Amino acid sequence: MPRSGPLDAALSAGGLHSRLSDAASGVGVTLRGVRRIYPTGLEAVASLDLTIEAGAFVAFLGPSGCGKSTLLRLIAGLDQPTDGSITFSRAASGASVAFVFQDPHLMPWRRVLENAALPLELAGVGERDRKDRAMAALEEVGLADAAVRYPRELSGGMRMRVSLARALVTRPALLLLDEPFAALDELTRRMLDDQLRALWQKLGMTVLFVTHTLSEASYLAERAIVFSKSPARVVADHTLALPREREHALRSTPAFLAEEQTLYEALVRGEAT
Amino acid sequence: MPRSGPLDAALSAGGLHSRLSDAASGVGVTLRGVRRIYPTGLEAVASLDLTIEAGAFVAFLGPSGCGKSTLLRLIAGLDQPTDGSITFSRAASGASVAFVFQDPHLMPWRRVLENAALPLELAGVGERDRKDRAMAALEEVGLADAAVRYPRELSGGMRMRVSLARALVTRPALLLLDEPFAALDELTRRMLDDQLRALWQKLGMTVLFVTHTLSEASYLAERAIVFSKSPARVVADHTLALPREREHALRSTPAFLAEEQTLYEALVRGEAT
Amino acid sequence: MGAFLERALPPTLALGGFLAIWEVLTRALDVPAYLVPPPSAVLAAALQEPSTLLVGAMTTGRAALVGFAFSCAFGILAAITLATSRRLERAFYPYTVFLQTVPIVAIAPLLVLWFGPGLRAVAVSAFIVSVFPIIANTLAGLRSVDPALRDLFRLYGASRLATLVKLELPSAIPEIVTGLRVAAGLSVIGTIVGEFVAGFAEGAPGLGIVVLTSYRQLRTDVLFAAVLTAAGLGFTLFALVNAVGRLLLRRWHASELSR
Amino acid sequence: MGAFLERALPPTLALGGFLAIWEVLTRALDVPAYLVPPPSAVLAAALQEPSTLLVGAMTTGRAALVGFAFSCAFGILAAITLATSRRLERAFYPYTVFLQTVPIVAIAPLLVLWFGPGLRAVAVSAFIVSVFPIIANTLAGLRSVDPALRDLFRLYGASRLATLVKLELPSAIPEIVTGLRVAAGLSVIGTIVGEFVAGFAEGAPGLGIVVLTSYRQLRTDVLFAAVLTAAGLGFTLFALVNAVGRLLLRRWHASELSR
Amino acid sequence: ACNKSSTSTAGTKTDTQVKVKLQLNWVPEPEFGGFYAARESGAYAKNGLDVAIMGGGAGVPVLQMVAGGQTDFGVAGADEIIMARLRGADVVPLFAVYQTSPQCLMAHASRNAQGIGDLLSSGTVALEPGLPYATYLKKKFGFDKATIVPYDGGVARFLADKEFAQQCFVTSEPVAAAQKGGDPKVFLVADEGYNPYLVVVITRRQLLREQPEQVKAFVRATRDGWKSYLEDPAAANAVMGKLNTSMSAETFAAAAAKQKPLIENAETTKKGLGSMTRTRWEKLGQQLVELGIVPNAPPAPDDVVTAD
Ligand SMILES: Nc1ncnc2c1ncn2[C@@H]1O[C@H](COP(=O)(O)OP(=O)(O)OP(=O)(O)O)[C@@H](O)[C@H]1O
Ligand SMILES: Nc1ncnc2c1ncn2[C@@H]1O[C@H](COP(=O)(O)OP(=O)(O)OP(=O)(O)O)[C@@H](O)[C@H]1O
Ligand SMILES: [Mg+2]
Ligand SMILES: [Mg+2]
Repeated sequence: MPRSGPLDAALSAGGLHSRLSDAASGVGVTLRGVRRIYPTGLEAVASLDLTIEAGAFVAFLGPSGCGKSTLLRLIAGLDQPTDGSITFSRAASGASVAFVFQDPHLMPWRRVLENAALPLELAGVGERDRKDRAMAALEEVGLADAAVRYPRELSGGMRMRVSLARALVTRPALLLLDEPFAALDELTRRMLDDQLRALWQKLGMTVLFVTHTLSEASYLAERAIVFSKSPARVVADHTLALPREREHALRSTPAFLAEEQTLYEALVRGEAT
Repeated sequence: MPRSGPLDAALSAGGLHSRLSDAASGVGVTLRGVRRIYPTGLEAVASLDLTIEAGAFVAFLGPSGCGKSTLLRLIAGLDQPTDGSITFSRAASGASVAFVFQDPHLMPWRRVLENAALPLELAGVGERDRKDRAMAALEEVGLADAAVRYPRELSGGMRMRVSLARALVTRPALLLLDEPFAALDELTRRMLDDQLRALWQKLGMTVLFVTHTLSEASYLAERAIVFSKSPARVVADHTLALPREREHALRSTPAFLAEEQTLYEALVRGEAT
Repeated sequence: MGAFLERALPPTLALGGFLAIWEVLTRALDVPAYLVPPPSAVLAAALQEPSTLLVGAMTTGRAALVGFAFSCAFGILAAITLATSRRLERAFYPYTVFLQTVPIVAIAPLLVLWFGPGLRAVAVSAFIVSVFPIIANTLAGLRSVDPALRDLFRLYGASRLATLVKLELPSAIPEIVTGLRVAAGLSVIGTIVGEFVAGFAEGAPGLGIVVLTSYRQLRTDVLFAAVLTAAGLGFTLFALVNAVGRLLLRRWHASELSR
Repeated sequence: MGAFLERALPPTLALGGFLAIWEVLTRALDVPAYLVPPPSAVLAAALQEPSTLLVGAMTTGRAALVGFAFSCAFGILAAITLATSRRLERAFYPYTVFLQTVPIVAIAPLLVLWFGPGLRAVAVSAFIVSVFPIIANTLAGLRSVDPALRDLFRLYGASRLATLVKLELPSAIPEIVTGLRVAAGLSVIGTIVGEFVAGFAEGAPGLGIVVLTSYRQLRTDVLFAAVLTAAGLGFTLFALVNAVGRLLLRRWHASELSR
Repeated sequence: ACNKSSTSTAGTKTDTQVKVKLQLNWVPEPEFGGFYAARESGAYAKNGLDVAIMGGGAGVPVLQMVAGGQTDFGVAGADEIIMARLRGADVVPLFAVYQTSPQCLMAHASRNAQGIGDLLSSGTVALEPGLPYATYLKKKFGFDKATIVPYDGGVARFLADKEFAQQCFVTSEPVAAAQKGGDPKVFLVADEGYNPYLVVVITRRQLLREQPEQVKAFVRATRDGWKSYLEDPAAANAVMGKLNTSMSAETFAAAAAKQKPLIENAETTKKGLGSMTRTRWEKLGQQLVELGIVPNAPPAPDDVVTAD
């Protein structure tokens, strides 16, 4: 049984700005021949074709520097492909996108609560309402106590969790996560794994997340895509044969360990090419 | 058999500045009643007693925000304890300390090579020599190709590796690592795990490292200390009953899994209190 | 109390030391008083005509404040406008240097004709002299925003105004405060120069007039007293800016953290 | 070529547009030429006496450059000294504002007596007027260094000098460049004001002398030509600073990246 | 005429009084004493005028303001007036306070200079660039033997350097230098042949044409004011001293005494204070042409208001 926490409650509490409220289900993404060559001449992504259905939960894996963050930025529209096209199943402008960067990137002059409330603020949600929701999101990532602190008074993992709360506080149709849990301890991480999956099951948004932890990829995602060394090409595109409802006990089942092994082997292959 | 890479070769190539050259073996650290209360009133570390022998390899584990980074900064002398004392087995000033922060903190105006060479430069090592060594260190972390790039042209994991190369380029008597591998993929991480342990076996420096990955803690360290929720108190101080020579096959042995489980349980206990 | 002392003691000691050296030097070297009077003579002159200096400080201070306020408002607005596009910046930013290089005396006739003599022309002079550092610093600040935060705002479809108010301006505050620090002193000198050429309407003469007339009559003690009073106005504005800066940056910016 | 156009076109268009509007306005509103001459008249005046302006620009330009160079050197050094301790900063920083508020005319006799009339006194005037923004900006820059990098340098036992040269100065470059931008124009006006009171009236008179002469003789067209030539000097210095800034920051600083 | 209703007494203002503005080009000092005296003694009021006397700084564009109608009356030097008229400002001179220009050069008595020529033959001379009389002296004596520096407005350098000479106003710098122990010897530029009227009251031609009576009344009252100021400057000095607190009462008195012979001479005893002659205007115009300051002399103001 997926846990259902206060974040979930907050998100379903309705009353979000109209631009966001129709985003309850996910958005599909199609990449055709996408390349990205940086001004320095470096090819970070090489002619990539990829179709992601609306409501998918996809993990991206690959060696450090292979182009995962670049790809996420391209999909979010924060960067433009040098070649190729990226299309969405419905108008991306109407759908809301949330992004957790690899680094927290909080606003140092705002307290934690105000940082987490930013997307709601930008969407025009009233002050009371957005404070309540931001507080709920902070509670969910275990930071209710730190709501009035400034980012510089937080630990590294806490900052990353604020950044996560900031992404989850809206009801995004497309959620892009760049190693959101890397700086977190095992327990916090497992708690958030469950939160995230429960949220996804409830709202059906599309989730694309980068992770380096094989077990996390297997536990969370429905589909895992493994990239080669830079420039990113797909080495493996693997649909995980695991039940929809997942609990921690699953981690020690042979089926789970087999999936982990599959991913590991794909990684090794990608490194070798 | 521990691998022996170019970094290792570079470090043993002698000729380092005199301030560094006597640092071949580790330094012991003793903490007595150490507390740290931040100006905001938050108690990050509560009356900690800890003895770390010279040449120890210790892993610090604990929930996010429990005070691990604070502790490392206190030991490095970058922060002063509110109460208590920290003493070293030999003059800490004579011994060299290296620190890998939780975030890379590179100098954006310097190329990667010049970033990695910084500690040598500050120790007065000649230009040719320090470039060679920095290059060797970069090779070891897999970034020889990126030597002439600027930090902003790197991926998150690459930046962290530059920061690691910068710490390893000297021959520190005390090496403090704050989640150095969190942003790295499984393969790179395993490679660096082996490098680090080989280096330690060769040079005998004291290594204190913070990690959230239980398997990494078990694989790398001789001793693991698990902290409670903030403020940091010791929940478990565990010497790992594993052979001195470690290979990846070890990871799937029952002894290893048992150690992992022990640490996990300690974490759970620390979270509960 | 201790914190206040810690803050107030060093500048007081520095001032005391400086005055002492000045006094001793002028006496020891027998410097003619019409060239550099000893501080005691300056003080005596100031005490002899307290009302001249007081009235001067009031008049000059008011004009400087008005000019400074306009500089702040216009300078920040101009920088915001220039920051909206690289092309706009390239087209107009270089010409704002003109404000810095134009001698007030050369445009004094226009100032007086357009704004009328007295306070208004003088305040405009203060404005012209002090606005550029605010533009330059604000622009630099707006340009230095963390690109990832900019991306985030774009992602959430933030309007131009929201980006400005919630992202760009707050993160430019350190630079803006630096610009204001520079502008504080400049607005005082701009006022004084303005008074030189356009300053005397009926009644209360500003420090610029006191400087000029005492200069002409070689009343160097009064001259120094007036110049120091002007410096005092500059300090006051500067201290005001510093206080505001500390208030705004205390909790989050490196430049104010280690205090 | 395209890049050059992209860089040069906007300011050229802006200038052209501005001149056109100015020309049309003065003609349409029948503004008396002794007040604001149309640009065509200014150009005619400039062409009539090209050597006056050229010589003026050379004399003024040289003094401005010397003053600017001293400002850079002294300003950065002063900021470095002040940055060594909070107490030092508190003791002396406020008084540097004095440099901003002192009217050059009030200290002209001292300048001339101490430095001799002509280039030296004039360059000192340029220095006094332009040094404060460099101090203020450099200090702000030095204070904003990433604290973690500071820790790193401390850890590696970096000397004060090494920390300064390898950490603090490089990371303060963006702010220093902003300070230099402001100082560029100020050094030109400082020169001109210096020439008003301490330049040589004969020989190769600077633009300040040209401004005064034409002002006295109500030759507004020549006056405008001289003022615009001074602005041209200001632009040139400003452009120089920008080029240096771009060169230094191009590869790593947000303010220059999105160009 | 408008001065028929001379029922109004000193200082009182009635509805019938016309409000006019007089713009000065410097702060209240004895050179403007007569204007304040006219106001204080009620001379303006008696002539049906309510005059606001506006002090000014060195850069107040009096000529432009008069020409543009921002003020009704103003003061300027005769050479400035010629230049302005030539450049299109239609102003007319009404009343010249200084018959002899107080512009002078001063040198240390120790130098034993016998005239401006001696003084320009060595040392340093401070002269304001662009002043017509400086150009005149350059033409007459040449500037190649002395070092010419800009006049900075003060006398500090004069006192510090025995070889230093500078331009001055008879009523101002020499007084200050003497007070500080200097021994200045003063040479009037007028004695060298360049003698423009100074502190000349001007108005714009349009006003003169439309309100001749008002202009005449202003001139008449101004003359009365100056008459009384020359007799006893104390009251007006006290008023000006309040406005210009940076100048001491003694300095006011000393300067007022010094300027008296420059304002009153044989000519004015005959024709009245402030009167001007065509010949002098024409001569000045000719001089400016010869100096190359103006391309051609404008006709001498034909409508100079002379004494009734
Ligand atoms: N400069 C500071 N001022 C105030 N509080 C601080 C400061 N730095 C850290 N803290 C607080 O001290 C506590 C310990 O922080 P620390 O960074 O040591 O945690 P950590 O164990 O390293 O966590 P993580 O695993 O998330 O990095 C946290 O609650 C944090 O919010
Ligand atoms: N702004 C840039 N300019 C030039 N090259 C860049 C830039 N950003 C990234 N790169 C390069 O592009 C490649 C891909 O970078 P990217 O950040 O996408 O990697 P990643 O897969 O996210 O790696 P990591 O797991 O380490 O975060 C890297 O080689 C990196 O050096
Ligand atoms: Mg990445
Ligand atoms: Mg930490």
